[in-house]
This record gives sequence, structure tokens and C-alpha cells, in this order.
Amino acid sequence: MALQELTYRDALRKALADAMTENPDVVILGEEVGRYGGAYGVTKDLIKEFGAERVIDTPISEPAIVGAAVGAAMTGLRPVAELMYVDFIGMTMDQLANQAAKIRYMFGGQIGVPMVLRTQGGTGRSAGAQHSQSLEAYVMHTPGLRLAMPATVADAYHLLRMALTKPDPVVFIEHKALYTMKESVDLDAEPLDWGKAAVRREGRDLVIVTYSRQLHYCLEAARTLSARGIEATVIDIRTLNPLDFDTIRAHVERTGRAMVVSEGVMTAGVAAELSARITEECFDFLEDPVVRVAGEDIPISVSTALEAGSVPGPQLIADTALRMLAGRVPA
Amino acid sequence: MALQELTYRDALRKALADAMTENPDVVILGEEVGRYGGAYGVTKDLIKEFGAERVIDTPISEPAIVGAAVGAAMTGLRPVAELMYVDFIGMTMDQLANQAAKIRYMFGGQIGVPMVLRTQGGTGRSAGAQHSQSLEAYVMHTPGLRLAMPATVADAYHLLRMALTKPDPVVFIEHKALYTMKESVDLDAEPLDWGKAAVRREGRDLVIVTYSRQLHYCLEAARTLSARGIEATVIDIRTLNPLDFDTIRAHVERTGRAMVVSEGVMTAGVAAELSARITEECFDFLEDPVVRVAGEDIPISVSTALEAGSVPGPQLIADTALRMLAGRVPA
Amino acid sequence: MYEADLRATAGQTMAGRVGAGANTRLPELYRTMRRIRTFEERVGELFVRGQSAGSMLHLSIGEESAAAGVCAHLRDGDSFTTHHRGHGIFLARGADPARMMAEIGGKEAGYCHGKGGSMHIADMGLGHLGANAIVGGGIPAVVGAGLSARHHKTGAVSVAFFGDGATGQGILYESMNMAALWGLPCVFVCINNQYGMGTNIAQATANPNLHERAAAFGLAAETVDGLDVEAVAEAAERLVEGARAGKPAFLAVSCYRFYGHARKDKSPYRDPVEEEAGRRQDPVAFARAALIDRGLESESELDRLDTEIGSEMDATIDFTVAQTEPPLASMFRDVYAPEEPEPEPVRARIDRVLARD
Amino acid sequence: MYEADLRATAGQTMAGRVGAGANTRLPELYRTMRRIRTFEERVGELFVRGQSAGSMLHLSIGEESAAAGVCAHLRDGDSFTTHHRGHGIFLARGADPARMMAEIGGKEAGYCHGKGGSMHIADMGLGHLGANAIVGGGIPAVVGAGLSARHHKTGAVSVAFFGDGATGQGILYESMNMAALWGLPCVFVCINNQYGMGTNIAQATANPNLHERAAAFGLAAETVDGLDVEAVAEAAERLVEGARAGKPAFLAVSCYRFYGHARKDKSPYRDPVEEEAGRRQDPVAFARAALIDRGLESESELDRLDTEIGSEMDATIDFTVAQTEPPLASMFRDVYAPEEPEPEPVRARIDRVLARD
Ligand SMILES: Cc1ncc(C[n+]2csc(CCOP(=O)(O)OP(=O)(O)O)c2C)c(N)n1
Ligand SMILES: Cc1ncc(C[n+]2csc(CCOP(=O)(O)OP(=O)(O)O)c2C)c(N)n1
Ligand SMILES: [Mg+2]
Ligand SMILES: [Mg+2]
Repeated sequence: MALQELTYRDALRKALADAMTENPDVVILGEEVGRYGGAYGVTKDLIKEFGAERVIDTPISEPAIVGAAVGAAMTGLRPVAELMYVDFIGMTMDQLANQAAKIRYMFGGQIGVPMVLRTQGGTGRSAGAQHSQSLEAYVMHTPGLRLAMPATVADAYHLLRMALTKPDPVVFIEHKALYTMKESVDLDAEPLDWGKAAVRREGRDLVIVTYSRQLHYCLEAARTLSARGIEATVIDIRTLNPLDFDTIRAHVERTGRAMVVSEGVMTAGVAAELSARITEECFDFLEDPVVRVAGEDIPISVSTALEAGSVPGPQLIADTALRMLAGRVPA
Repeated sequence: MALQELTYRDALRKALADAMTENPDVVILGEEVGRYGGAYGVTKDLIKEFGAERVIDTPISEPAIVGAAVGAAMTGLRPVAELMYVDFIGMTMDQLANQAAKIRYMFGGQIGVPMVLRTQGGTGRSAGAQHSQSLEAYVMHTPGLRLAMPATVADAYHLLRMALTKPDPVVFIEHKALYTMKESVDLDAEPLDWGKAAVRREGRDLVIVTYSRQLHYCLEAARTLSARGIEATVIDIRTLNPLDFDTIRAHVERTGRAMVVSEGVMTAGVAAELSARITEECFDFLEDPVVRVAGEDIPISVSTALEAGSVPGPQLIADTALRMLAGRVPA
Repeated sequence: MYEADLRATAGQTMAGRVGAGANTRLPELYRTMRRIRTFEERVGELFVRGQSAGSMLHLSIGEESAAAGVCAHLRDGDSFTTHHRGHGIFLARGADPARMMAEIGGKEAGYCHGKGGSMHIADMGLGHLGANAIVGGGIPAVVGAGLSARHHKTGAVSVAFFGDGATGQGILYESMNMAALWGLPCVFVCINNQYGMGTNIAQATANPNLHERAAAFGLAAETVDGLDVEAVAEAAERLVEGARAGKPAFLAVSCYRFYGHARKDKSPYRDPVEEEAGRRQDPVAFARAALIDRGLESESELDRLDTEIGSEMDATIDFTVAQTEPPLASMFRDVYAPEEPEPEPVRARIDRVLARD
Repeated sequence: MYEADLRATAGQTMAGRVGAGANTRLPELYRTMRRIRTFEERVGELFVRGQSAGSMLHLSIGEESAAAGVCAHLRDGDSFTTHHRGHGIFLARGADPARMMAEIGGKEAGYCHGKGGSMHIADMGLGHLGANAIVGGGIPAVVGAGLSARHHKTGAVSVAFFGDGATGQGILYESMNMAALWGLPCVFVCINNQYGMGTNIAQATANPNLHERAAAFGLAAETVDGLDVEAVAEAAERLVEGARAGKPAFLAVSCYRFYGHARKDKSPYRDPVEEEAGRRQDPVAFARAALIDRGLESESELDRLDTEIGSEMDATIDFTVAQTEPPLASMFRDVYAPEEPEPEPVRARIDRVLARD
């Protein structure tokens, strides 16, 4: 066992490099993934190691990038297509939702589309309305697409490695504000199962269900709450499809209170699905309605103040938990 | 007041014709909207009445059709763009979600995008996985887009007329199985307010919240239930954005039980939003968890049997209600 | 040098053709086209008998030369995608017409077990990466297949078949640009039947010389008259082999859509005079006449062949009618790989939710 | 006849240019370009001072001739969209640099009240339908604006400005096809600065003669050397007036991106020798030298002008720094029209949900 201090970015890079070393059919294609090394540096120098035929710089053609990955996956490659920003997924939803997601089904199970679509989303860089969105709900609402969103350095590595072994298309959404986050990780450790949520903290009073960057805000809020005598369980679902509902259920039934936290806009988003599902499956255990803490139903501004105000933060999460447990806390 | 027997298709056509007569800036653009009269005949002969410069047949270029409508709406026209199937929305999500929906906001309120995107969705014609979807959740999850889905002939007319007066982009989704439905309607009647749900039936035992074709299945189920002594309130939300939650709340608080019914796939869909919202706002009134009856989390098959099995029908809706009220009904 | 090679090849084929000798492939091309024609006629009957899954049946009658001519130059290991009007192409590539018809009927015995239907037939064995109901939707996949061929050094080409209508879709240009940039073994075949639904190609573009666009992106690009299947086959040979050697290509085959867009469309938007002239551009009849003219086959031999094909295709209907619908439970299969759990049916979920007390 | 008209116009302009007479627009073009250059330099300073909203600042240094040359032929009522590197174009069209800088700083006083920033500046008064952070995203809007102009018979043109990178996007071809088909007053201006981020145009396409594509779709299409702003202006005049008369056009302006893609990029992927040569293709310096050579302005007059512009642009920074951020509550404004209710803040919703007991 060798602990390493790694950034989220480097863990992703290492996952790609290790997968490419292990499996010669893994190829990367996308804009600026080669010589430039990726807009956020994730694929830096991979082109030197693996050559331009495996790390393929493409023209700026998102629909065809995804479409080419579909064709490549059907004919024996294991492509990792990259969308520079998840905000560009709108151009590719036909190739993603009508082709990648449905090919196995439409063709009666003859073939799968084992591709990974790597991209990144979220706020935090004053990148404005078209470069700051959290669009995972579009993907989660599309049967046939798997969806992984790592929040930690270890998961960045392990989830990406696992995604590259899956038989079906996986959309893999990183968070732009996490790339420089450092953690000490053991990359040789047995990873948790694909599709299994991680309980990041256990507490008796309520369950906070979240993923991606909001995990860190939830943990921060949980520490604040702890200082006020409230102990929260924090669950990082990690893969939104498959969704590990068993873990969520077990903890909600135990605590009787649940909050779901997501950076994506609230209406018809991931938080709605989690809330609906928890209510359906744990109704008799709930002392409060499941509360959604999510992105505002608005676009993201470039102004740093408005940007930060548009998505949940530790303060709002902690405040909400305090209100949920108002009876229990000394005022 | 003049009652007319009209089909859903003809009501839509009449709405377009009346709007075009009233407002010379209304233009239609899309594939086969002119000479062909629309794939489902909605725009039949409008080109004869209004000419090829107002009923514009386009090449097969969905992204640019929506993009051109955005530009037209910003420069003084009132475009009605048509997507032949909502399934093609995936190619246009960039123009729709990154442009149409965000322009007013990004530009600080300088200008709006008063366009209507007409399209149709749903199952019922053995049209297969890429021509049978219900994708309204993508739209509902996108702030800045209004969303209307008429279930009745009168609403087909009035909602479309109203959509054509709104200052913001409206996605208007018809249901392919409703075009030939006939009703006797009074087109001169004062329409209900835009954004107001319609209570299609009142009953003391539970509330069924739905929209589009599923309204008819819910009403059919309600009649079955009534014969079994169960009285359901059926709410047709008609516009998903804006959403008239007040009407829903009032009835759920009264009955204590709610079911939401949608043809779209269940996970992260419209039913999830409705369920989450009802739970949040009516929790103390609920005797049962809100139950979602929605499309299966699978693509749609061309086989008629599998197609019908993939979405809710009157039987499933009635069965679910019976189970919810099991205590009340003689076995 | 490369271009010179191509010209040489082309010259040879031409020579082969002019001499009506043993090395002509016309009999084989005729047979393929006739099988397509007859199959499509039977699809029409299936619909009339109410046995097709839906009415979205797009017949390729009048376009047989594109399918036969191009597929004549595909090999084992090559792959292709088609548009929604792809029955003929798949047949030309060797499909079993009975399994095709069963798929069109939405039956379990079909190529896709009734999940796909006419617009989503595929067969990995024959390199058919899939028909598509999205205009242009299948085009970029051939770029990916081209990358695979390069990576695995298979020498395979991948061909995208699509209609003139798909030239309105931006993804075509994105795909051609990539193929040309990377020198991939890809061929883009545009079956220009003059119409996209009710829209004539001249109403869809200011410049209907479609191959000029491909040339501007750096592909080898030609237009050929689809009346003459041998001309199509020659152009296809040149371009397919060029693509195999690293020069991706575009071929527009000019033809005429004999009937409506789909089974229910009677083409009221077309001038009957134009339709009549269009239907005279019949590649099957043209090839038949050429076979007789050149003394390659006699009329009676061809009649016999046609009858034989008729029986073969009749059998596909009987087969289809006798087949069963897929079982309802199969609905949850194939969303994900077989080793993955199936999605939980809504009914089961509701049962679970309501079984709580 | 139409083409002949165009040639005649072109000829005239040429003549006007060769004689370095009073009717040259070079002084004005120089002034516009110098203002752009200086403004962009100040944007760089704003970033260094930590006063810009984010680091996604794309400077158009080296590309000034495209902005100045094309905008010289736009009139009141014309409209345009730009890409993410659009400061110069907007300035050339008459923008107030202080409000631009304030927007780039994310301030309330900016053109979009700090919601848009560098990549989403717009101004309906000047016909600026918006900059775009989606490569190619603003292109189809000009087709719609062209339809409006036709409908309202305004005689206006609409111009899409975009980079060479956008030629990878299918929506460009869809839009050009529509414009050509309908004869709309649209001009597509490709500012070919040789790079899309780290990708040279030769690494993005097999045929970098970009205008050939537009020609294949039926547009009037040219490439012009951006070193010479007068050449750009002449081509623009020809093509813009052609578009006004119903012949949509494409113009590629060849230039060089002097600095990195965005403020933090140091272009490590470029050869320093190439960069040096590229920066010698300086349209501002070239115009300055021409003004002096032709005796139109003296060096000291130009120095004075440059200093004046320097002060004007310095003031934009001071202005911006002094401005306030937009109020937090403005966040909920402008999602929908002012007469519509604002979205309910999450915090208010949660309060309501939890206030139940
Ligand atoms: C993306 C998309 N847009 C529109 C349609 C509806 N549609 C189906 S076929 C067709 C015409 C296609 O014309 P063409 O490509 O020439 O093929 P053909 O039908 O002539 O074989 C249209 C518009 C579709 N299926 N997909
Ligand atoms: C759809 C989309 N894809 C990718 C990007 C990321 N991106 C921003 S600018 C750029 C390069 C654009 O190059 P070009 O069009 O030549 O414009 P330039 O930056 O050279 O002015 C890229 C890839 C984007 N913003 N939008
Ligand atoms: Mg066609
Ligand atoms: Mg560039």
C-alpha cells in the first residue's frame, strides 16, 4: 500500500494513463486533449506517452465527437470522448441520447456502446451562463446512460478506471472547482463497488444525500452542525446511474430526516428524483418532508457575487439542517 | 358563443391561422410545414393562405431552425419554429437552452426571445425509440423556457394563442396520439389564465396530477374508480412552466393523497418534480407517499405490445389508486 | 501518384464494362436489385395486411442501384450505417430477408427481436452498425469505425448511407471534415432521390451539386447517375478503394423516389408528369434491358429469376405473419448489458411503495 | 449581371484606394483599430489587477482589421453576433468602451449589468445581438435576423463574426445553406487567426481554404489578408452590399492571434519563430506606416492620437474599478420578462417548507 498525495486532476490523468497502458484499445478524443493537454490539464502529456493516434485532437465538432465515439465503441475501441464543458452537451444530446443510449436496446441486444464521455461542470470560475452549468439531470433522465460524478481524489481515479471497464456508455462529469484539490490516496486499494454510495460521515440526526463538489460543502456544514450538537450522516452517491438507493434508505430509516443537495437547478433536477424516491420508499420513517437544497432556477451570472449566490453553499446547507432540527437545538 | 366540433389538429391549425391573421409578424418555420402541411397536418394549407414567406419550409437542419427562430425573435418577428418530433430536441438543446433560454438573462434584460417551439411527442404510433419519447423534463429543467402541453382541443387552441403572446420562449409539446381527438369547443370563450391548472374532475379521495395525453387515461381511470366508490380529483397542469402549484396544493391538502402521472420516463422526470414539490409543501396533509406513475426507465420499442407496455395506461393508474385506498374499498 | 492509381483502376473497370464479356458483374447486380425491388413491394403488402409495426415504412424502390453498386465493393469486416430507407442496402450486403421482414413486423424473430423495426435494423455479423430514424444520425459513427480500422489495421472501410435530406444536417460536414483530416477509410454515400419528404432538393439548397461540398472539405467526391448500376459500381469501386488507401470519399447517386415518403404518403406535392418521368429512371428495368441487349441473359431466364425471387420474398411475409410478438418481459432487457440488473418495472416499484403497511 | 455589378463596385473602390486621396477611409480605420488594440491591452491590465470577472478574457489583438474593415460597412439597423473574442467588433461598431470594460469586470454599470461578462456582451441599440461562449452558437441568429429584414423590408444586413474554429461546427453550414437558399441579407465573417485554442487550422481541417466551403453552398465567398485593413474593407463592402441585394456572403480574414487563447494561456504549443512572424502581421502597424508613407498623417499626429486613445482607455479601467457589483437580488431578475413573477429563491422555498409547524 502506497499513499500518494495527488490532485483530482492528476488522479484523473493517472486513471487515463493506467487504463491506456493496460488496454491498447483505449483512445481519447476531444478538443485540445492532445498537444494542449486539455482545457483543465487532465490529459497533459498523454499524447507524448501514447501518441497522436490514441490521444486525438479533434476539430470543434461536439456532435461528431460523440458520434465518432459511438462508432468507435461499436467497432472495438474503448473511446474516452471529452466535452470541454458539460454546457456543450446540448449539441450532443442526439448522439448521446438517441444513439449511444439506445443502440443496445434498439438493436435487440446485439451490441453495446462501451464509451466514456468525460466532461466537467459546475460553478466557481466566473465562467458565465454557458460555462457553469450542472446538467447531470439530462443524463440521469436518459435510460441507457450511466452517470458518475466523483467528489474525491480517490473516486476520480477509481470511478474513471471502473467506467472504462463498463459495457454501457458512461457519462463522467468532473467538477471544475475540484481539479486542484489534493488528497492523500492509495490507488492500489480495493475500490468500493461501482454503483455503491459512500457514507462519508455518520450521524444520528439527519441524512444529507449529495454528490460532486457539494459533498465538500455538506461536510463543512456537518462540521458546523456538529459544533451545534447536530450529527449528520453525509452520503456521496458517486454514481447517479446506477443509484445505490439501499444505502440511502438504510440511513434515512434510521434518522428519519433527509436533505438532498445538488448544484444543478432545483426544478426537475437530480434533487427532485432523490427527494421523490426517498419519500416513496421511506415515507413512514420521515419526520419532516425531504428538503431540497439545490441551484436556483436561474442561469449563472459572470459576476462572482451572483455566481456564488446561485448555488448552495455550506451556510445554506447548515442553516437548513438547523431549521429541520429546530426542536432539538438550543436556540 | 359558437360551439364547434373540432379536432386537436384543427384547433392548433386555427390557433396558428388566427394568430397569423392578427399579427403580421407571426411566421412559421420548420421542415415540411408549408407545401406538405406538416408531418401531422397541423399546418395544412397555411402556406396557401399566408404565403411562403410566412410559412417557411426549411432544410433538415434542426439546430439552425431553432437558432434562426432565436435571431428572428430578437429582431421583431414572432416565430413559431416546428420540430417534427420532440425526439429531435437533442440536436437543438444548445440553441434552446444556451441561447433562447439565457439571452434575456445574460444580456441583463435588454431583450427577450419571444418564440414558440412547437413539437409533438409521446407513444402510440409504433414509431420506435427515436420517435416516441416524452422529453418535457429536459425543458422543465431549463430556467428561461416556458413549457405548455395541451391535453384538450380547447387548450390546444387557447394555449397556443396565448403562447404566441408571451414575452419569453415557449416550448409547446403536442401529443401525437391526440391529433384526431374531437371535441366540441367554444373558441371565443374566455380562456383560463395562462399558467393556471385545470381541475378536470373533483373527488374527495385522492388527487391525480397529470398533463397531456395521460389526462385522458387518468379520467378513464377515475371513472373506473368511481364505479368502485373512489372519487378522484384530476388536475391537468397544462403549463409545466409556469407551474400552478397553488391549485395542486389546495386539492392535495383536502384529500391527503396524491398520485402524479406522466408518460415520460420516471427517473429524474416531471413526475419526480411534482412528487418532490407536493411532499415539500403538503407533507403534513399526506396520508400516503406521493406515488409516481410514469414511463418505464427504458427506450420505446417499435413492437406495439412493448410500446404500450412502456408507458402508463388507465389500468395501471386505476390499480395504483385502488391500492392507495385499499383500506377504503371493499375487496 | 495516388490519383494516377485511381485513374488506372477506373480505366480498367471501364474497359471491362464496355466489352460485354464474362467479367461483367451486371447479372449479379441485377439480381441484387431485383431482390430489393421485390422485397420492398412485399413490405408494402405487409403494411396493407396490417402486419407491419406502424406505418413508418420507407421503401427504396427506384434507388436499388445505390445499394447494389456500392455494396458490391464491400468486404467482410467492412461496416456501414444507413438512414431510415435502408432495407435495400442491408439486403445488398447479404441480409436474410425473412429476418428483416420479421423485424419490420415487430416480431421476436426479427433482427432486433421486434425492438427496432424498419428504421432500426442492424446486424453486427454483416457489419451493419444500424439504420437510423434520425436524419443524419448514423453518419458520424463511420468516423469512429474508421478510427477503429486505422487502430487495428484491419483495412476495413466504413460507409455511411444517407439521403439528400441529410445534407441539411451539420453533422455530415463535421464528420466529413474529420474523415478528410485524418485520412480515414470512410465513404459517404448520398442517395439523392430528389426528395426529403415533400421537399425537392432544389427547395433545400441553393447548390444541388452536393459533391462540391465534400470536395471543399478535401474528400474525393463524385456524382453518378443511378439509372446505370454499372456506373454506380464503378464509381463506388474507385472511391471505396481510394478510401481504403486513406482518401475518404463522397458519392452522390442521383435517382428518383418512385413512391411516397412513407407508406401513407401519396406525394400530392409532386407533379404527375415529373413522377412519370422519374419512374422511367428505373435502374432495375435499365439493367434488365442491358442484360438482354448485350446477350448476357435471355428474357425468359430473367423471368424465371424474377419469379424465383418473388417466391423467396413471398415466403418472408408468411414467415413474419407466423411469428410471435416479443414477450412483454423482454421490454426490460437490453437497456444495459446482460450482466447488469434490469430496470425495475414501474408496477413493481409501486407495489413496493404501497406494500409498506 | 449581378456579378458584373459587384465587379464594377469592386473596381471603383480599388481605384479610390490606389489614389491616396481625400476619399480614403484609412485614417478612420486606423483610429478604430488603434482603439481596439488599446482597449484590449487595458482588458489585460484589468485582469492583472484582479478586477476582471474570471480569466476567460479573449483578446483580439492582431485581428483589428476584421472588426474595423467589416464594421465600416454596417449601417444603423444592421445587426451582428460575435464569438467569444468580440470586444474589437463591438468597439468598431460604436460601443462605449467604459460600459464594455465594466461588463468585463462583472459590474452593474456594464452593458449587461454584470450578468454577461466578456463573453456575453450585447447591445440592442447598436444591433449587437450578442457575443457567445458557445463556438458557433451565435451564427444561426443572423439567418433569423435576415428573415426579419426580408419580412420588414428594412434593407438591413446581419453579420455573424466567428473564428476559424467555428468552421468545425455543423451549424455554420446549416446556416449558410439557409441563407443561400433564401437569398437572405446575411454575411458570415470568419476571423481566421490560425488557431482555435492550441489547434492550428491545418490541424483542424484537410482544406484550410475555408471560403471554398461557403462557395459550395452557393454563397459569394472570399478570403482576404487581414494585414491590410483597406483590403478587408473593400472586400467587406463588396460582400455586405451584395448581401443587402440578396446574395449572402462569406469572408475569411486571415490574421494571427498575437497572444494566448485566453489571459492565462502562454501558447506553449506555438513555435516562437512562428509567433514572431505572426506578430509582424500587424494590421495596426501596417496601417500606421501606410498613413505616414502616403502622407495622410504625420508620425507626431499619430502619436498624439494614440496618446489620446490611451487616456480614453485608461479611464475605462478607473471607471470599472469604481463601479459596484450588481445587487444580489438582481440574480432573480431577467430570467423572464419584467412583467412575469421572478423565480422563488431556494432559501425562501425552504423557509416556507420548514415553516409549516
Ligand atoms: C433529425 C430528423 N429530422 C427530421 C426527421 C423527419 N424525416 C424523416 S425522413 C425525412 C426526409 C429525409 O429525406 P432524405 O434524407 O432525402 O431521405 P429519403 O427519405 O429521401 O430517403 C424527414 C424530414 C427525422 N427523422 N430526423
Ligand atoms: C461549443 C464549444 N466548444 C468548445 C469551446 C471551447 N473553446 C472556446 S474558444 C475555442 C477555440 C475557438 O477557436 P476560434 O473559433 O478560432 O476562435 P478564436 O479563439 O481563435 O478567436 C474553444 C475550443 C466552446 N466555448 N464552445
Ligand atoms: Mg431523399
Ligand atoms: Mg481562431
